Amino acid sequence: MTATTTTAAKAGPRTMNLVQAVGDALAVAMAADERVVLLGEDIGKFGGVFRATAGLHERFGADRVIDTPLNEAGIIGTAVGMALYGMRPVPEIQFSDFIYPGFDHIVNELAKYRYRSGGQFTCPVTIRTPVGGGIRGGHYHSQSPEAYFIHTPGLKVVCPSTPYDAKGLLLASIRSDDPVLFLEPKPIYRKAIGEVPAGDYEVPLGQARVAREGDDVTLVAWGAMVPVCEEAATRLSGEGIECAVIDPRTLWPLDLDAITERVERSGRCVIVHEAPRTCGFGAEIAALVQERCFLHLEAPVTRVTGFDVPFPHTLEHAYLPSVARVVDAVEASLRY
Amino acid sequence: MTATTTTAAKAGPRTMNLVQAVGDALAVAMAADERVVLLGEDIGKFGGVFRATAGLHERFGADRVIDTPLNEAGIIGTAVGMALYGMRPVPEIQFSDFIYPGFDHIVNELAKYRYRSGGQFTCPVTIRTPVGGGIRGGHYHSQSPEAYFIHTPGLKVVCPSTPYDAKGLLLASIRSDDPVLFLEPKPIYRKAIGEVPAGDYEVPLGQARVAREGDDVTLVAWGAMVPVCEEAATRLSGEGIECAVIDPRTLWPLDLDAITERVERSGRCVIVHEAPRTCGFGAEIAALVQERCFLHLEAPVTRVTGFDVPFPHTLEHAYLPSVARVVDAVEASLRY
Amino acid sequence: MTVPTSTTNGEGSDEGDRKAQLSRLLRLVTTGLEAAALEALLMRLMRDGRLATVSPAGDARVAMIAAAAALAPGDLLLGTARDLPAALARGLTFEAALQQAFGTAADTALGRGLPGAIHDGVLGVGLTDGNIASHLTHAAGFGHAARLRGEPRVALALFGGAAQAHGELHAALNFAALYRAQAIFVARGPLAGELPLTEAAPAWGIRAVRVPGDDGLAIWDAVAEARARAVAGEGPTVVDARLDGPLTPRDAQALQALSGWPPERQRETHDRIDRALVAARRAAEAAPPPALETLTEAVFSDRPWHLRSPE
Amino acid sequence: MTVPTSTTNGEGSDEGDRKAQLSRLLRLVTTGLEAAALEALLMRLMRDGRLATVSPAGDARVAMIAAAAALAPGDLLLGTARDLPAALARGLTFEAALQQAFGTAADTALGRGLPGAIHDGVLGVGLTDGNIASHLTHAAGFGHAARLRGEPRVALALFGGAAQAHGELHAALNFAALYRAQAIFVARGPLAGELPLTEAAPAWGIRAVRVPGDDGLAIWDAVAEARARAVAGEGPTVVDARLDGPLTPRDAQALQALSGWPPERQRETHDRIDRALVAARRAAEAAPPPALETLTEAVFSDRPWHLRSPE
Ligand SMILES: Cc1ncc(C[n+]2csc(CCOP(=O)(O)OP(=O)(O)O)c2C)c(N)n1
Ligand SMILES: Cc1ncc(C[n+]2csc(CCOP(=O)(O)OP(=O)(O)O)c2C)c(N)n1
Ligand SMILES: [Mg+2]
Ligand SMILES: [Mg+2]
Repeated sequence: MTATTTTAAKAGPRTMNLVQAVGDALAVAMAADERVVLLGEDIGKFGGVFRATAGLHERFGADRVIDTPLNEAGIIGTAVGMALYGMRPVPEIQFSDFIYPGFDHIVNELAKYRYRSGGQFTCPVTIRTPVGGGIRGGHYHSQSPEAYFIHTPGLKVVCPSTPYDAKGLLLASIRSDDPVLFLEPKPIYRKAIGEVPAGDYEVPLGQARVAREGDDVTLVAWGAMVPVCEEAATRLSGEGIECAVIDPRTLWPLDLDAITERVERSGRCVIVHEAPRTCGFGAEIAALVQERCFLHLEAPVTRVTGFDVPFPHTLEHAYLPSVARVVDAVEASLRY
Repeated sequence: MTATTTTAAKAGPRTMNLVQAVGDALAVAMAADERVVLLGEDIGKFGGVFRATAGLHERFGADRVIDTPLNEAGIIGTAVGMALYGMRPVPEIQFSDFIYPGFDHIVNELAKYRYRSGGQFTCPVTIRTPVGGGIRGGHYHSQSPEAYFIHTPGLKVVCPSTPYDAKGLLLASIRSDDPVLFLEPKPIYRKAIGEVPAGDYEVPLGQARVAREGDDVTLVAWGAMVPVCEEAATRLSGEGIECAVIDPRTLWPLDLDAITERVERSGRCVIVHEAPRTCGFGAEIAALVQERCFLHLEAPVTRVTGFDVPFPHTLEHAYLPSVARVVDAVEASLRY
Repeated sequence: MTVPTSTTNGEGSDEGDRKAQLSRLLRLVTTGLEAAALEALLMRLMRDGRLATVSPAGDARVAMIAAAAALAPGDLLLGTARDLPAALARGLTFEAALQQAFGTAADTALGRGLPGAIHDGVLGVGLTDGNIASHLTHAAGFGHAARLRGEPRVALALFGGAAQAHGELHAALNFAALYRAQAIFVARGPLAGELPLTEAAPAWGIRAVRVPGDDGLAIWDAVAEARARAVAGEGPTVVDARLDGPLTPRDAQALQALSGWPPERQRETHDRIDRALVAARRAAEAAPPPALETLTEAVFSDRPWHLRSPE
Repeated sequence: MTVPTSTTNGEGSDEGDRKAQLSRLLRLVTTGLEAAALEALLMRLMRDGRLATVSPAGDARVAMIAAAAALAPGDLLLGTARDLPAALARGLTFEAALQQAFGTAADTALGRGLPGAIHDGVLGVGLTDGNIASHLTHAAGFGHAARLRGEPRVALALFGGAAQAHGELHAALNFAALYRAQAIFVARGPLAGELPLTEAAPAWGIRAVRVPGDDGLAIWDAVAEARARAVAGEGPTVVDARLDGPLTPRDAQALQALSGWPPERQRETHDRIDRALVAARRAAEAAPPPALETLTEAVFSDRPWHLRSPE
């Protein structure tokens, strides 16, 4: 793809990949609001290990694109302090697998500051971090930690699957007055390509995207599992089975209506995610769907997920949900 | 209650409370196996803020009941190192609310060491930590973090609700070759009283306790919610409604059969927990039960849980599941 | 890096200086009395089962008050619930303190913290009842932001000896020094075997000074100097104001020496404090708990569907 | 605490000493050649897309090898995937290294780590591809356990400059010193603006020595001394063996000076290494991936119901 430069971009939409869309959103947010600062390991001169911040150090300077020491607690903790000051910090955690040294700051400080102060102090911090596997990353460069954050009251959790959504949701996240975990699906950083409007726009938090309509089975997936489900849906369509594919985009607060509306029609729901099955976000969606759609269900809500093992290396493709596994689950649901 | 001394105890069972049963288990484990060492903040001379380790420092010395600096990453990280040496460390985290500075060690090291080494290195660490609210502890002395650990492959998660189980499960946990999160329900540390056998015995991991049988509705609860459900069941029994109360005891791996057997008879299931609802362990149980018992269910599986807010202070009893809320949920399930 | 010990104990020579000194001492001493009386009341209420756990400041209150006194409006004071005296020094009223301790509807933080865990957006006070070291990193970030924005504001974080062992301290001092954050870190409480931070500070490249924990005026001066340096872009400071022995009431002695604080004035002060505390307690005891529907309020800036009110 | 710089660079005067010196130099230099050749092959395979990310040791391999050489059987070597040369020094074969890098069924860790993340229970090696500092705390705990059990074993943790900023370092050095853990912490790699650990060490009360990162013999001696002290109950040591400039091949020079390592012997060594690498690579390329059912094995000591095999 040919990405034009940021200034030229004013002219119209550009075709770009997901990580470029992230960088574009950061540039737009920083140009529009001086309070937006980025911080993280190797994000400055080096431009980030995935190049998400490439060019921003040159453009906005070392005071706004801040290279930090290797200390995730320090990165997130100081971001909380900056937010208390009135800034809108956007820390990057190089891989979500390394977010846990900062977990206390996320769940006990960032998520609770508004509540514990009765709304007097707010923490508009957007933590960007790549998630997902299948890129030969092993245990520590492949994880999908969304459930930990969804379970934590006070956090919003976002995970785009298209360049358009990545840019619009990141802008909305940065401008939201709430803390946002912005999970970037790194397996499709470069594979997800699409048109992205130039300049400023937001995709509102809390609204699902319907990637595909279909009344036989309702598929729910996010991040890199969306294209997997789309491919499964295409394949199934060839057999006369029509699946809806719902991409919540904002994982929490979930746009539950977008799902239940369709499950009420289809009576069948399959949830697909990379994270280990047990206590994953799929469990919550299954619990909610059977609570809301009980009388419409023709089959149990099922899940196609990672296994309950640490993320493997050589066998990562056996671990990850595949098109074949999704197809099987849809067929099993229809046979039930 | 009158607790006799440890030596006298050889004679027969004693009546004691849950935290005394924990202390008793630690004494038995330490006497039986030199490799068992305790470490934590204020657990030595001071005997721990809940007195769980009272008397052990005097009996076993400072080398086996180790007072540590205030650093949860250090406590859990060094426990991992001790386990690699061949010890069986039992770290105490003073309140589970403060476990998160050690979260990286738990989810990325402790949980993964066996897997990442292909079974060559093992980490038989049992982390003891009090959970639960309703004791005027506010945000940071009340949390119930079980879902974070259940979602993490490689950890076993235990939560007893009786003194008998506390002792037997703690002994089984310490002797298990796997890492165990041993969650102690502090709201009933002193309220839960019962007979505890002297000396050594184990309650096997992975087996539920049926606190009560009843074929109308199946209640599932653990820790301090078990007595709440028992009281609700008693009250409902007065109205002719018979509830089973299943206490999984080992939260993960879950004794799912104990639940599904009963749901197949009752067709109704209500799960009760203190933690926030969203992505709590209740979601997983609900997802599993509707997967396994779909054709038997007469009503959706429902949940009575904490709200999706940080743990409050003044309003903690509005936050926590109460007998009244459990009764309402059972009646709603029956009305469905 | 030099780590001088503060000696600027107000050696002013003219009358204006004497007056300023006097008023500062009076403020330290009376705030100390207020804090002690409040603490005694809270402890009594806790023992009677009327309040949840109270964390007493004890002798550390001298350092807490003096440090907070050196701040300016717009600064942020961070600490733990134990640091309640510092909030008084920033202007927290007895009534606000008691509404908070009782967790009533009149508490600005909606009754959500343990006694002493003051959050006051107007005064710029955030005292946590949680992790005893996380606010150190927050202070580093706030002070970094202040420098980036070029504004003369600082964050001050109070902490105790145990926090010295926590990874947060390592992160906070390192980040603060690296970015010349407008931040001040004040250690208070007993020095119980820990290394004085003046000796440990080289590890983080941060300026450190040590001041006796019972010398309020010296602590005030050290924090004031640290503040001036921070705002001038000279970076953060750690002030180790821990007590390594029993407390000498130096400020009260100095006040006596300077002015002979007359006994009737002292009595007046005590009476005023007692009356104010009684009134504050009454108000707090009369106040209702927060309304049920507040349980699910102020989680987010908006109220998504899953945050219904409890019935 | 004194923080001497190691100078015990083997000043033995008689023939026995000379022979010992020679054999040590030969081991350092040949292991260095093996490690360099292995690294070159792995990097080539990575660039060809045959392997996942490889973390090269570069010049730090001198320190890695020398530190590992000073260990005894029963000791535990911890580090990151970058520290692969240290595993070679402990006896890891080329074939084991390549089976691991390719993640085959013959890898003792079942093909679960990135190249270099060796886990070998027999050799006592655990190199992580995760958090670059967590193993520091593990070393402190292992060394603490060794002291409690009264056994002459130590843990040695290798780490890079970035780990110095992490909270793990603060915890590990503090805990290790407090409990006189039988642990040694060796910093290797470039000294890129960080404070030498001899200057930072007082913060943690730990003994620290600094040795040139290209002087393998001096590093070996420093680690050997640290090991002897640790086992004697004198506590842990940090050895800062980072390079603060370009590398001088000191060990090779010393070997030349001492013995005149003849060119034909050198050539033999190179040939042996090349042949061994080719054979090892062939074996690894011929090995199958781990069986599918291993995906859910070795999660726990048992296999609960939820860990079915993938179909
Ligand atoms: C991270 C963390 N771990 C544990 C606790 C529980 N806790 C509360 S106070 C305290 C001791 C504090 O020590 P001290 O040095 O006296 O600090 P101070 O209370 O004076 O601030 C502990 C262990 C906590 N608040 N935070
Ligand atoms: C806690 C943690 N954060 C981030 C990373 C990602 N990461 C891997 S290597 C690296 C840089 C390491 O720096 P260096 O000082 O060169 O250490 P070395 O690689 O030499 O051990 C980073 C940021 C990591 N492995 N662990
Ligand atoms: Mg103290
Ligand atoms: Mg480096």
